[in-house]
Amino acid sequence: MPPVLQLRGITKRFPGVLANDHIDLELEQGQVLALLGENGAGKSTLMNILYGLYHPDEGEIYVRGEKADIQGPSDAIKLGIGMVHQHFMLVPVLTVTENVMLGMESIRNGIVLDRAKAARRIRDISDQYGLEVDPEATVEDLPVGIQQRVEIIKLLYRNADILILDEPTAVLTPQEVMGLIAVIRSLVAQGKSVVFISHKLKEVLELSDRIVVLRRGRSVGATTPAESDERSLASMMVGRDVILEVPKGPANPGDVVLDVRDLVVKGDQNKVAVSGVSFQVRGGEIVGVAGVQGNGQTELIEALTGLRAVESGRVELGGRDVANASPRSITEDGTAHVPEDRQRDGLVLGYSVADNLILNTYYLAPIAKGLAMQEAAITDRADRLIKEYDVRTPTPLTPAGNLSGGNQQKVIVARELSRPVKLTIASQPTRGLDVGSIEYIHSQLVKKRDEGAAVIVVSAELDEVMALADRILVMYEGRIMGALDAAAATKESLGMLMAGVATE
Amino acid sequence: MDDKTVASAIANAVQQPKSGAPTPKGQHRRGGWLRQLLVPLLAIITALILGALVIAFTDESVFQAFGGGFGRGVGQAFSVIGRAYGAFFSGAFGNPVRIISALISGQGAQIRRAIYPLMETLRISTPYIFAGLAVALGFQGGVFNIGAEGQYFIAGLVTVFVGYAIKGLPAIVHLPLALLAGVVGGGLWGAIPGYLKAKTGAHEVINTIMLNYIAFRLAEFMLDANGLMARGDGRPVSPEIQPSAYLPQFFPNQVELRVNVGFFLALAAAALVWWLLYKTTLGYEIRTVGANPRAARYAGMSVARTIVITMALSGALAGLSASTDILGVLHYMPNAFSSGYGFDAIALALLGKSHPFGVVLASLLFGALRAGAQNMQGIAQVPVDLTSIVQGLIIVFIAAPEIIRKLYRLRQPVEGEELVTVRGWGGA
Amino acid sequence: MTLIKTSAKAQRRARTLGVVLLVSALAILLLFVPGANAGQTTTFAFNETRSEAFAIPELAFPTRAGLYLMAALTAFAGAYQLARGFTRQGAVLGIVAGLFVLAFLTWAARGQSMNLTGMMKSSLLRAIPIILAALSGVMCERCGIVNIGIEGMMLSGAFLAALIGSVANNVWVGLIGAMLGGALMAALLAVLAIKYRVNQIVAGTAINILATGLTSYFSSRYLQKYEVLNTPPTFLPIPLPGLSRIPIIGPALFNHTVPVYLTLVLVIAIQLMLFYTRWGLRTRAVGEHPRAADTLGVNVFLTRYVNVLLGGCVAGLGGAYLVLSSVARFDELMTAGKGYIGLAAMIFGKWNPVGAFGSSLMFGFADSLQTRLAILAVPIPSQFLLMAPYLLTMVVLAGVVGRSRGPAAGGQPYEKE
Amino acid sequence: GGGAASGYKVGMVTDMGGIDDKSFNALGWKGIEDGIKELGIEGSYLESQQQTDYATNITQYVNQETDLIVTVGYMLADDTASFAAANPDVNFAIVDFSYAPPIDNVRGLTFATDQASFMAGYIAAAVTKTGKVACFGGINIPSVAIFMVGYEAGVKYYNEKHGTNVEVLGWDTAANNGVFVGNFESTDDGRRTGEEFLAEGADVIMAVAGPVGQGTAEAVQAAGNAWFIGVDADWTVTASKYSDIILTSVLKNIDVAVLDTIKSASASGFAGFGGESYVGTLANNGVGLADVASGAISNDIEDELEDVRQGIIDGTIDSGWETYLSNL
Ligand SMILES: Nc1ncnc2c1ncn2[C@@H]1O[C@H](COP(=O)(O)OP(=O)(O)OP(=O)(O)O)[C@@H](O)[C@H]1O
Ligand SMILES: Nc1ncnc2c1ncn2[C@@H]1O[C@H](COP(=O)(O)OP(=O)(O)OP(=O)(O)O)[C@@H](O)[C@H]1O
Ligand SMILES: [Mg+2]
Ligand SMILES: [Mg+2]
Repeated sequence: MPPVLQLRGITKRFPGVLANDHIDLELEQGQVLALLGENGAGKSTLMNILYGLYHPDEGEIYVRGEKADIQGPSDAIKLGIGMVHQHFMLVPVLTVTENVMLGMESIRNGIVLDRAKAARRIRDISDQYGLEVDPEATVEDLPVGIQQRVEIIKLLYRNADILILDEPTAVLTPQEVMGLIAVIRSLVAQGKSVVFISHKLKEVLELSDRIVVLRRGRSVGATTPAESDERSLASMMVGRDVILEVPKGPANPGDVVLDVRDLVVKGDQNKVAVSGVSFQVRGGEIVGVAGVQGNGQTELIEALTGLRAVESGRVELGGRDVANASPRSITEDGTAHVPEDRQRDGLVLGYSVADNLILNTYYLAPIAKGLAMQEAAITDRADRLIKEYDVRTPTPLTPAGNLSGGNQQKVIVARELSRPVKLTIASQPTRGLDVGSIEYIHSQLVKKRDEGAAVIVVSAELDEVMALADRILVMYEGRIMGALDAAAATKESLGMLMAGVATE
Repeated sequence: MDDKTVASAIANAVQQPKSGAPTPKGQHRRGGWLRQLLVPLLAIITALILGALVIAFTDESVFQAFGGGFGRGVGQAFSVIGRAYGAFFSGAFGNPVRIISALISGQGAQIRRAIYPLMETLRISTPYIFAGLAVALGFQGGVFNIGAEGQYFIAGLVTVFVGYAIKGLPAIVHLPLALLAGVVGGGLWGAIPGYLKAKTGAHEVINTIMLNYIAFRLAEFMLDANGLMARGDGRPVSPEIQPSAYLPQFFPNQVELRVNVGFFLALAAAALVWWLLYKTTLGYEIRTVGANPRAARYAGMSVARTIVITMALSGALAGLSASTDILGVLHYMPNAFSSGYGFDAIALALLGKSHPFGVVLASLLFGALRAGAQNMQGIAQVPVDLTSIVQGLIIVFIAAPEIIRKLYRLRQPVEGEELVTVRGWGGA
Repeated sequence: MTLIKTSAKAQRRARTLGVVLLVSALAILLLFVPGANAGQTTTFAFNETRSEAFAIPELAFPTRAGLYLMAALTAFAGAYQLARGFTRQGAVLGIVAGLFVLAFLTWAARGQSMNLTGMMKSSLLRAIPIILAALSGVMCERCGIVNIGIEGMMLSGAFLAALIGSVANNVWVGLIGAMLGGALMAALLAVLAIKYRVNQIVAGTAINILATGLTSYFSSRYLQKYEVLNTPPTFLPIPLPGLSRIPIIGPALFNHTVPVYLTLVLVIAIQLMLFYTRWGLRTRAVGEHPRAADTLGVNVFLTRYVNVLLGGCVAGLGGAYLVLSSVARFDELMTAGKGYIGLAAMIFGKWNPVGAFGSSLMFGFADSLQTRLAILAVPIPSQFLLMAPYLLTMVVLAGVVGRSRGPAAGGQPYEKE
Repeated sequence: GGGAASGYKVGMVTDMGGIDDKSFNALGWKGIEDGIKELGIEGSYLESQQQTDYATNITQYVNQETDLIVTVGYMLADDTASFAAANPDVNFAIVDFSYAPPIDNVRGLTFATDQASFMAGYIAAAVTKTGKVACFGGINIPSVAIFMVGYEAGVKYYNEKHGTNVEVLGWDTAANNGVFVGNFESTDDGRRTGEEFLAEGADVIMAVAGPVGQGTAEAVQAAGNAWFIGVDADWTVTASKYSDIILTSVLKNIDVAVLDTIKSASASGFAGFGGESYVGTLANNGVGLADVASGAISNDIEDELEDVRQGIIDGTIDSGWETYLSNL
């Protein structure tokens, strides 16, 4: 019997970019096909074409052996194709039910929405595949992990049997990843076929039946987990050898730079998000903050950087209490901050790279003399940093919005780490980035440490925390469940703490 | 090394787009400003043509002529249009032949008569420039100031008060003082919605609209026939301002040639706003808050403070449009001092793409339109309201250049940066 | 711990409410009582001249006694709130606010008489065009198209209502003409905003300027020359059998023209459609996250076109009301900024039809109140009375409503690829 | 046409209300149209949209060698004066204003409207059944207030004579305050305000707000059991569809004054009026009262009205405005 899905010579050009270059792809019934590739390799584009969001310039698509003409998502849906997009496609203010039923609403006596019916259907589906969600919940109140489930339920609700999952694990915690993998397995078990996109080689090796690697829009090879390992896959993706663990010598901690005592911070729905946290960070060490998303890490960092009010407690930076100090004074005290959401907080997408590189130093000499800003100084700095931090941008005047996510991140890293600082705070520094970029940013953080700065790294990626940190703090429900030495830490021990289980 | 080459490949590709294809979003293009001007020019011409059709097909004589045969109809239509637009252009720019001959003759009276229309255009565009700058500055800072009209009233009140109440000051002191009064008045009135937005999140669009009505009533109260600022001759108008507060006229004691130093002030203001926005730290803050308030906060800027400053500056500029009208043209302030600048200003800011120099050009255009229309009304009995029609059309065509391109079969141009305004209610 | 904190906050809020109530009681005593001297009586009338509602006697009472009573009631409410605390605090606040206004009227009408029914009625009628403007805004903005062109749409609606209504000499044809007028301008907005992805504020502004120009131009060219083109017939009030006989609210609510009833029906209808029908769900989805809707096969462009056009029709109705139900003629700029007030009402009402209705009523009431006070010769300069509604809005907005958030995709053009 | 004054150019500059304001702009233009018909002069008008347009429009006429420029409304007084000074060989006439000291080549056309509205008030007081009569204005400016002052005075005078106690809603001369809709455009405001008055029991309403009054007339017609009093022109002519509810109209014969000015100026082609200015009164028919709706008032009242008119003309009755001004 023919493959459920066949792509032949798919080509897609974007202005200035050959996103997909004659890509062939086959997906067998009941299999998991992993699609690997650097950022910008063309994975999403290819899948968007399959789902009818983009139209290919060349090439044909065959579904269950028959040539398919996919004009838009509705065609794809009719063909039983469903897609979970790299960036969630959920309407935050609507309920789970509304989000799921949107587009194929069930209707009562003629015109009235039949929410109850849809909700029932959703419950059935979640029972069947072990995807618990509350159909009445409003999506924006749900943690990403659950939102992920809603996305999958959307597919199943439409009886899709070809499932495309574009980087579904990028935002998930280890536990959630486990859960997702289990779900995918049960889906496959029930005869569905899955295309699974990820940068995380471990998952790919664990989950997939076949692996196809894209590079620069071309398919550079297919393999199976059996025939490959992380290193080989990585070099296939990047086209060169890459080092997977961070090369760093032993830390030699100096004196205390940051001293947090009994810190209490409120979250957005002004319920306490950080309740009585105390810890210290010394110069010359990297402290990793691990934890399932939404356990107070975000609020903790925002409080440390002055972006969120401190209810009570002390935050001593180099001896000075900076609790509730303004973000600016904290920055000026020598704090660098790589924010969690680069596009929302870290950049002005409409500004040129050069202008983004002075976002928090625009008022200081030599960038500004009094009220007047100094063109020359700005461009000099831009040229220097773009070279030094290897930011891939056509020109310093290119709007940051046109850079790839990874390069956007590099702009922020360049801006923050190029300043002389006592304390460096990096939240999710490599989320959604490819190995190349990850490698680079990690090395920069280590470099900062070795220069004697205190470094805090918050990440949902256990691998990252373990690879980078000298000490690891695990947060659970606004408290620090435990602090352990990176050397002593194991995935299991951390996992327990993250789940709120205190070790002895 | 390998993926360096990839990057440079992408980079090159992005830098030299294949001809015809638009470059990736937001790619800037230096030079080619002539082509940049082509579309707006065609937009204006197209609008004028449509305006002409409106004139022709609402004119009885044309219909009668059509009664006497198609040819005669068309002929009549063209003569009507010709008459109207003849009047329009001579009203906006004057009659070149006449100007030349006047200049040759070298007679003051003739020259004045000849250049009068041009001067009138400049005079009308003066307040437009200020008001347009006000809204444009707001857009840059992410606030939508529909309150220019209200700021105009308040500024007018304080300006005229300083103008007539303070006596015996030398001009070098009095005039700047009166202007300053306008700046302060407009600035404060603008700062109110700014403050409310910053502190309570109350939307500036509502508040500026509300403040327009309030300001209007306040002015009405003050200038009431027996109000606090009434002249006392039974009319609801303020006293005349002291000559020491007059903006110097280009043609002293020529009642009809009222163009004055205010025009240069407007140009200076445009230059100043440009410098402020693009060359100073404050401008950087304003634009950052406008583009991404969260990033601004992250960067240690005080969003609230910046919003208030932006609105205050915006109000101050709007205020100056009143001050120049009063100190340069009217020399007093009447009740029901309505100007309509409030909404024209939005159009001007948009036409000028929220860029100070763009605003100046747009204002000159609107000035010419109004001057021309006034003349067209007199000579060809075409209702002045035609200007609004033409203005509206111009905005449509300039905002949607694709229409023009389709119309004239132009090829897709390199995309300029998207114009800076508030999108929707922002809610920032 | 969390619980304790929040409940502590709740307690604080409750206490402030109590204090507020006491203060307003005090205000009644200090502000109004002194103004009224012992002998004076206040008379509230409830009967409309020649309405078939059962006449009920006027309510005449000694001003001071009345004021003391209201102050007492308010004070009691405050005391109870502080001692025990009401369960439904919102309602209490509403009632007491009403009491305060009543006290104000009692003071204003001291030694005179004032017709409350008439006031209710005119509040509603003054609100109608604002409601329709706000509804038009809601329709458009819920699908992500910001519409500041409402004023222009109303104006062209009014113009065509007068012209077509006069020519056809038929109110219904006039009504259709008005919707057409609104829809025409809306179509322009839709094409500019959706097809050409023009900044929607720009498009709206263009429409306002264009509509003003067109209507004024053609009215001075034709309507003024030939009166026959500007004498449309008008809808006559249709008392709802039975209901209109109910005293007080009967004449106020149930004896109106078709456009008025239509407006009230529209408020309910649009509210229900938005939240209980497929169309509503898709509209809201498109307004919040068009791409998400698109990936589920919802036609974003179609949804937006339909909504904007409907919104235009509603705005046109606003114009129709002015012409066909109120003044029976078109005049240049006759909408006099009601479109913008409607915009404010929409935001004020948090983009909900019913909310918009409420805030529009507030404008209507303030407006009618201002006239009443002037008629009662309250010693406040007319200009300040005329300002009152706008001041009130600002205060409420700053104090009570504060941040209101529109549909997330509002103002963003949608592009595929 | 083709009369003595053919080729004589008259131009009119409107105030911001626009030519169709159903008020002084419209009436001023009527005067010129009459001049065109009777004297065969050439006439045209220019609308002003802003105060700064006044001078622009006057300049246009000066440049077109216009013989007589009529400026409508006291708002144009300053510009008219300065242009009159700058162009001594051009004749000007301004409605609703007269200069003190007078300017040689400007003729001020003012109107003792209070005299006519006094009589209207008297009639209103006579016909009311509810004992409440009303009036309101557009914006509180003298040319508006003067109607209301006279109106109230008329009602008071009726009360004296008949020992009645008719109330005036909407204006209080003593307090110098009243009901104003705040504009001259929104006919809807006119209707609503009219309804407010009706609800408060008034059964005669005078609207001094240009076109806004038409909304009020609509309200009165809908109510059916009340009267409307028009101002400026005879509303049974300009708004004939309301004839059945129009009690009378307070005439402010701007057209007569303008035509009169055109005549004298065009006849004696010389520049200037020697500072002579025109004051419209009951005596010279510059102001007056339109026919009262037939059967609305008894013959006795008709006779009393005649006495009132005489009294006002020979000054034995104070129609109110002068005292009002002196009390400010
Ligand atoms: N909307 C777009 N406009 C222009 N170019 C685009 C657009 N989307 C993608 N591209 C180009 O197509 C290429 C492939 O992008 P795509 O998003 O498919 O990469 P990807 O493999 O999905 O990266 P990631 O792993 O980060 O998802 C990119 O390098 C980019 O140059
Ligand atoms: N709309 C766009 N216009 C121009 N170039 C674009 C656009 N979108 C993406 N690109 C280009 O696509 C490439 C990758 O962008 P993309 O959005 O796919 O990021 P990404 O796949 O997430 O990569 P990263 O791993 O860096 O996040 C970059 O070279 C960027 O310049
Ligand atoms: Mg992707
Ligand atoms: Mg007009």
